[in-house]
Amino acid sequence: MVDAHPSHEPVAPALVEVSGLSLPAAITHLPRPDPYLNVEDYEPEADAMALNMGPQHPSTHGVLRLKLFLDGEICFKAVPYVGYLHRGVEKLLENRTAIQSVPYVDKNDYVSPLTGELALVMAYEALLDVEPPPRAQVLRTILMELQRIASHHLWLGTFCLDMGGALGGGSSVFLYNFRERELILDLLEALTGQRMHYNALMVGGNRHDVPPGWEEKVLATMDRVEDRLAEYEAMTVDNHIFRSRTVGVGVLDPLLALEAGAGGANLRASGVDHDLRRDAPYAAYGQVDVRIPVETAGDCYARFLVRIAEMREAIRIVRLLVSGIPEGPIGALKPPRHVNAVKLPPGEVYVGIESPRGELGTYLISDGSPIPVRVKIRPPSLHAVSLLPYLCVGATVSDIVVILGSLDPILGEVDR
Amino acid sequence: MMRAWIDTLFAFSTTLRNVGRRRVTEPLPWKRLRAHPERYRAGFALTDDEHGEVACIACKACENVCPSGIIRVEGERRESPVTGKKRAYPVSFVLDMNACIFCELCVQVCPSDAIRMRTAWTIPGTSREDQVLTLERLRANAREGHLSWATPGRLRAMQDPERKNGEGGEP
Amino acid sequence: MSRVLDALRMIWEIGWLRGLVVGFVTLTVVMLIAAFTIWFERKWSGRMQNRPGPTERGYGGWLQIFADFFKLLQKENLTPTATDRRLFDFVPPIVVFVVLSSLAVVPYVPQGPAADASVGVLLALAISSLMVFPVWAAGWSSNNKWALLGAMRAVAQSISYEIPLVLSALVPVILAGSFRLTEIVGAQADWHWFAFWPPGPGLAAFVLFYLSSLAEANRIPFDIPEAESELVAGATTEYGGMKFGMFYLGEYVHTFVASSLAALLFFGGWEGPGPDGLHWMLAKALILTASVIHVRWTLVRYRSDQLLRLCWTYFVPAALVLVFAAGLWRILAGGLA
Amino acid sequence: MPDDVLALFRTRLGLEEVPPEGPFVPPETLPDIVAALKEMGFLLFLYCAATHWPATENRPEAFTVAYGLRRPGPGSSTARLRVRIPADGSIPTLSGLFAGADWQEREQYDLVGIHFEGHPDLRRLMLPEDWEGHPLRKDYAIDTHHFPWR
Repeated sequence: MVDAHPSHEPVAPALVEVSGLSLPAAITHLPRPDPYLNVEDYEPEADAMALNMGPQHPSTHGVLRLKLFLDGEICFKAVPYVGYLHRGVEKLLENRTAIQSVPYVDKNDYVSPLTGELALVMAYEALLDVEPPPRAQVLRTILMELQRIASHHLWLGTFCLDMGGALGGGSSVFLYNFRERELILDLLEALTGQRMHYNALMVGGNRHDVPPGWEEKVLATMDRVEDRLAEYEAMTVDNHIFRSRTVGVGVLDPLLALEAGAGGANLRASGVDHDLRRDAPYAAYGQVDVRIPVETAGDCYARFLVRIAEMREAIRIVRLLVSGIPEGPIGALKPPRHVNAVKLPPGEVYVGIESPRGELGTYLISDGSPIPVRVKIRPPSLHAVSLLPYLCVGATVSDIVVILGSLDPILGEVDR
Repeated sequence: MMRAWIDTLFAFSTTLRNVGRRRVTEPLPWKRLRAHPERYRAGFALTDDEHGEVACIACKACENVCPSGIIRVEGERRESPVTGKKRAYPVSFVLDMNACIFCELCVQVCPSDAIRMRTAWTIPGTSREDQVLTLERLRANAREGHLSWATPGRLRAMQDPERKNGEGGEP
Repeated sequence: MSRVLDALRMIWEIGWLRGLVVGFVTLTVVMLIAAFTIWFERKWSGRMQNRPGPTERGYGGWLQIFADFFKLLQKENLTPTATDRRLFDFVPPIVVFVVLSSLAVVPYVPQGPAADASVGVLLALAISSLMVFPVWAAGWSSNNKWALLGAMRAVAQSISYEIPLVLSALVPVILAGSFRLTEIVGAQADWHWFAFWPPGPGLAAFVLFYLSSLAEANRIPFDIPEAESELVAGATTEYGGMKFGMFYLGEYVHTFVASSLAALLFFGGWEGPGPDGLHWMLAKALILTASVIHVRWTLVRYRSDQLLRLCWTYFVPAALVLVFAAGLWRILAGGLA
Repeated sequence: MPDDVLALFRTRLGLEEVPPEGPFVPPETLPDIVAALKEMGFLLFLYCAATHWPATENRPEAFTVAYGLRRPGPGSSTARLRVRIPADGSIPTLSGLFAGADWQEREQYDLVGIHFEGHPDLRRLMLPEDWEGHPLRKDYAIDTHHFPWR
């Protein structure tokens, strides 16, 4: 039987220094499989088989297609195909003004739309050199953390679904998570009027101020969510089957994760102490002392632990901020009254924020016309999916499903 | 090994405890357990002004701002039968809900407090034409009620940078 | 009236006719129980997940299973072109046949089953282990890679878990000194249920038997061959309509039969407080079935290699030790008595 | 951008002033400079964004490709640089240095149509293999309104 991985025990792991960065020695410089392996050159032990996983497959998180080359049931090459959800968002944004483009980025990462909005809005604000008022900043921070909890709820649910199936214990965890996610969506719905595509932010501030009694509702919901978090942990953390499926599976080299551009929990589970909320604070994150959970094992279980800890930390931040939202306006600019209300100066900016999946960036070029010349959205999910050719090699089909789930990719964001 | 199996048993107590909990799914369409908040945005309505005429002045601000380009307004200037003043009226106002993304930007820019969103969905239809809202349907929606809290004026007052009161969002 | 009774008594006297009648009644009742189990599973899993479960057809949705049955009957009989057509069509009835035929030797009343074989335990387990053939044939004839993977896993798993299953069933056999199921139940009279007396090996053997039969019936946490999140639907991927319905029914009948066997071997069958009889047997079997359902909707599943390792490194040695302990108890208790 | 990066750009490129959005780097020195940045701790690959500049009366058709790298950890900083190439030019790949550049370059090849020299697997990423044209070029027909929606 697979017993607990030793590196999950609370002992300080050996560290290795790479370019001024301390990384856990046990998982750094792992041998890297060749993603462009010629299948003809491979000599299988059992019979080789090519298996098409997706785009219609229960656990490819949308419409990812993985072409797996199996040696028996062990994968020796994996080729991901993305683009089934490609909607040309970047082209659309290049034909929309700053006012019009915010609702579009909601649809990129549909599990955490608010972070997508913030990344775009902050890029426009950096271009215009506009600072939102403190009330808007604190409100944005609260929204981001609420969105992070909701996003991790959905991730945990689907992760267990991948392991336990739609007709089993996985779906129990899944539905418990949705039960609490609904409560958070109720909060966001009361604030913005929508449950999914909020359009809650605008250049220079927020579009919606808090409704009366919202803060008390947030605090009550946080109590409930924290209470129920223990319930998911009872079903997962020490569960023998859950541990057998995740511990030691999909070990991600921190160097590979960095070079591939992965972020968020995928990076922090591999021992890289990096979080933009603390390292390059935006919104009101400078006012709170964000504690960053870091694990050093780099496997699926470590990613799970990091995300659970992030949920607790997000609850703490929300509680801290919601009781002291400063008074004042929520917008720095006049509320827009027509489509060209925001005049863009020429310039070129890049702004990155910490979305639940990693660094979500917006690279924006403007030449002074009402619409930008180029909007490039840096999706953390795309970089997570690009890790699959490395992580899937040596894993069974069952493991690949778990590895894919643990990376938390949102295909809407991958394909844009 | 033994401890791991015993820890696994906690999962059973969790699911067993949940058997007694209140169910959270809504038995739609028969019963709705929770009401939508007053800011909920689902449908559209064109409200009347204080004289009982359509408040829309056919300025095309919503048509221009709509990111999906689903609004078409055609207007003409004529004399009001009530006040006798001359102003623009919409001759046709078409809003295609098939491609609407419910971003509320049309409400955001409306200068005359005309267009508002509703908390109630339009009735499901059997063809795409059923989802195309015309001037008549939009005004009928307004008479039917279920209007969202957000009017163009309230939204912009809430976002105003010179706003004194920190407590926004009072309905 | 008395003529009817006389006729019935006459039938009862003739062995094969009695077997026919008892078998027919058993099959009908068990099929209905399987349908009830499906309804119960949906309801119970719904409650576990704060959902209502089926609510529309009949009070509490109890007619839903029949609605589903008629829906499956009406569905188009789809067969992919690349399948081995004859084998593909032949498999689903075989599944139902195999799971139902083990009922021939499983008694629900003290009077015995349709055929009270002297090696009833072995026969019941042997017949139910035949399931591996139709599942393999289903996976092979589907000509689908997912089905093939599922079938390979199913074969590996079934063959492995056969061993702890039979070995743990040997413990009550040794304790009772008979392979005949009615005699095993008889040996548990006066509350000498093998799960509790002798203390230790009986209970451990029950746990092994329970887990192994979960693996045999492909239930979570051992439902590797189906593994819908990995293998779409495993060996049954290409099956639709009533062909799938037969697999589905077979799965639930299999679960109920395994639970009945566990009740007979370890919980004294129809023995119980008050009058003995069918009601106790059914109650025990249904409680065990319900526990299987609860386990299914609580746990996630193992990986196939972990499952096999679990079997060969823990279950098989433990079962061997239990058989040895049961033999030792038998000698000691026999010597003492 | 941090001082060590500015110093690197000044010495390597002979620049007096480094613009905040990154200096223009000659295509042939790009891998060397990015490798030097990687040595300095810029391990996290951020983005690779190509832009199409259509021909106007005072400049010919051209592309710019912007790169961003990040130094992870507390006090994180970014290094940004740009490459300008003519319409028919190509640019050396970074996929050997950064695994993340692989897909980003494929995406830019797909959507903007820039050839990355030495890329091991330069296929379309988002669009089908048989797609014609590169949608993010400015001369690619923009969306047309269909009304009512069809």
